[in-house]
Amino acid sequence: MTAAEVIATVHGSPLTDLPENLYIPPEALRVILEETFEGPMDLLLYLIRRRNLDIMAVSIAQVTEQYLDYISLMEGMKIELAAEYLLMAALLAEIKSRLLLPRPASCEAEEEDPRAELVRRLKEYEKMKRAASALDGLPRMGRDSFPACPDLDLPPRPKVLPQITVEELAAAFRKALTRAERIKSHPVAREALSVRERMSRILDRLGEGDVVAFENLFELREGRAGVVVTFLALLELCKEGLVEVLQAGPLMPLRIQAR
Amino acid sequence: MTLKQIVEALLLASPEPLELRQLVSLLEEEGPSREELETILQELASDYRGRVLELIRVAGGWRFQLRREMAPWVGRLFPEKVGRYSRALLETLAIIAYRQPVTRGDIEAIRGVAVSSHIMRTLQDREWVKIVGHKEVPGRPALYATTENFLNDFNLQSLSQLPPVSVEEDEKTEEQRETEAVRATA
Amino acid sequence: MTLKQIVEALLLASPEPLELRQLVSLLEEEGPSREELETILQELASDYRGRVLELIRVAGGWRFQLRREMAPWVGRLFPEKVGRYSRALLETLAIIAYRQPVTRGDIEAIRGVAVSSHIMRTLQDREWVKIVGHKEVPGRPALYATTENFLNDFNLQSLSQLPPVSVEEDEKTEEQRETEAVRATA
Repeated sequence: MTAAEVIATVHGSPLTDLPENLYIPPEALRVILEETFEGPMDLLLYLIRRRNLDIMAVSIAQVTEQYLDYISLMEGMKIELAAEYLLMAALLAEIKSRLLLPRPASCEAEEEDPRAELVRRLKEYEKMKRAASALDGLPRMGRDSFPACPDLDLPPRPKVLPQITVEELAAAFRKALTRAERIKSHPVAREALSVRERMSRILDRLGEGDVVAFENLFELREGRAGVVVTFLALLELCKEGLVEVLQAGPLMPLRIQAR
Repeated sequence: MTLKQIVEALLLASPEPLELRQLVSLLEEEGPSREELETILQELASDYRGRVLELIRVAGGWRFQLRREMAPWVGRLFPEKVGRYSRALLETLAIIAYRQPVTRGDIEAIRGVAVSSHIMRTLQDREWVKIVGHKEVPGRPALYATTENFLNDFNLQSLSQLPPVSVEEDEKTEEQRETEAVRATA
Repeated sequence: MTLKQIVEALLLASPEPLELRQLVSLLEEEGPSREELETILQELASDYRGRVLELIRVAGGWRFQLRREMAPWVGRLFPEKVGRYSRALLETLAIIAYRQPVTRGDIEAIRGVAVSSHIMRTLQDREWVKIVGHKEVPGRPALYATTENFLNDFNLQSLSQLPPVSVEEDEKTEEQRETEAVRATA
């Protein structure tokens, strides 16, 4: 903006400079940019259409000038612009510089007009902008038409409960057990019960020539596994001829003694 | 648009019954009197009498309703969705079936997580599970078991018909290890 | 009940448009032919013409809806719903509708700005847009397209009914030039 430009007329006299105390907060300008334009394509299109120019006929140089002016105005006011606006500014500046550069005649045929890509994009964007407003113009459910919503008056029906098969039940149980094994913590190692060790212990007890009642050799606190180990140990001892099993008669208590 | 058409449209589109005073406030701009609206509602109700849709007066106001006679066909639009039971429920039931009688604590010990009261209630509502006694330990927790209804629903004559669930791998291994140990010493 | 009354009731009760084949399967017991149903639908549509409710055909099938002219009043029932959508959302929807299937990158290339995730989510929540696949390029970006619900909500029977976006003069010329070239070589 040049200083000579008349901004407004105040009490009949022209005003050429912004008064020092008239301050437009940069935020307000940023809002205009963000609320009015959907992005750099939209702003560019606005700059072209403002003059009723055809995209094809437009002078890129002229629009570029205006766009860059706009951006530098924003920057001058320390407005943080969305990166997309700056990207477009860079693209425009590049196109402008390429147009200014003299090109050797031989290259001219191959090199595409740098404006072509931009023009194509602008046209596509404008088409989609028009498509958007055409879509918005279609009668829309919930805005222009509404569904009928009568009460259906259906009688209540008995609830259908899910069914399970026996196989699903068995599978669930197997899964629960498998998982239980995995998640069970094993801080207590099961007492090691070896048959040989038990054989020695039994012989030790029988060592003084005592006769011990069969059932007294078992310790209930050891559980099933203990009983099994003790029994196996006794069988081993019999087999090796180290102990004798005595029974006074059928169904009488068994007694064990060392040989 | 006539006022009658507008009232008709409002009643057709409203998902809830509309009371006279709601119609008055929706049509504030048009400003009909209560009497006018009352007449219109009576007229509409008689216009629709005997048709597929009927205008009826319910507790909440006026409402268009599909005639009850249409229910057998309309019901077909909303086939019933049969839900599925959660894995948690299935496992809880399985543990009760295979290990009964069990306390909630027993079930939790196997599953490793707390048993939700919701699941226990569902199982009891379904009459698959019932409380058969209390364990004689502190707190006297309830002991759960399956019911006769459970057997009927699962086509079982007795619990012994439950499919056998194989002993776990590692338990087997342990037994085998013991047997092998005995053999080795022999 | 006549078959026509049953069809009328089904259409009035259904929350979604009903296609002819859906009606055939709902009325399997009654066993009307497709032709019979087609005739009934045409009759119903003409019976209702000019009334507050109308029977129309959209992509998903046949649907009763309140006439568009009633919107100013009916809209008062749903003050929160009669929302306006932002230009950004409409442009995004337009690009997906007219250029589908497209990636977010495609949309961004046309609009020149990043596509907000909020807009994409809104479009998907509204069931106007869905992911139909992935483009076989690095990163395999999602490809978006419009749904049947989009067509239903915009009163369209197919995408070909989307309002045409006028082709610019010079593009036409280019096409014509091509056509002419083809003719010339033929």
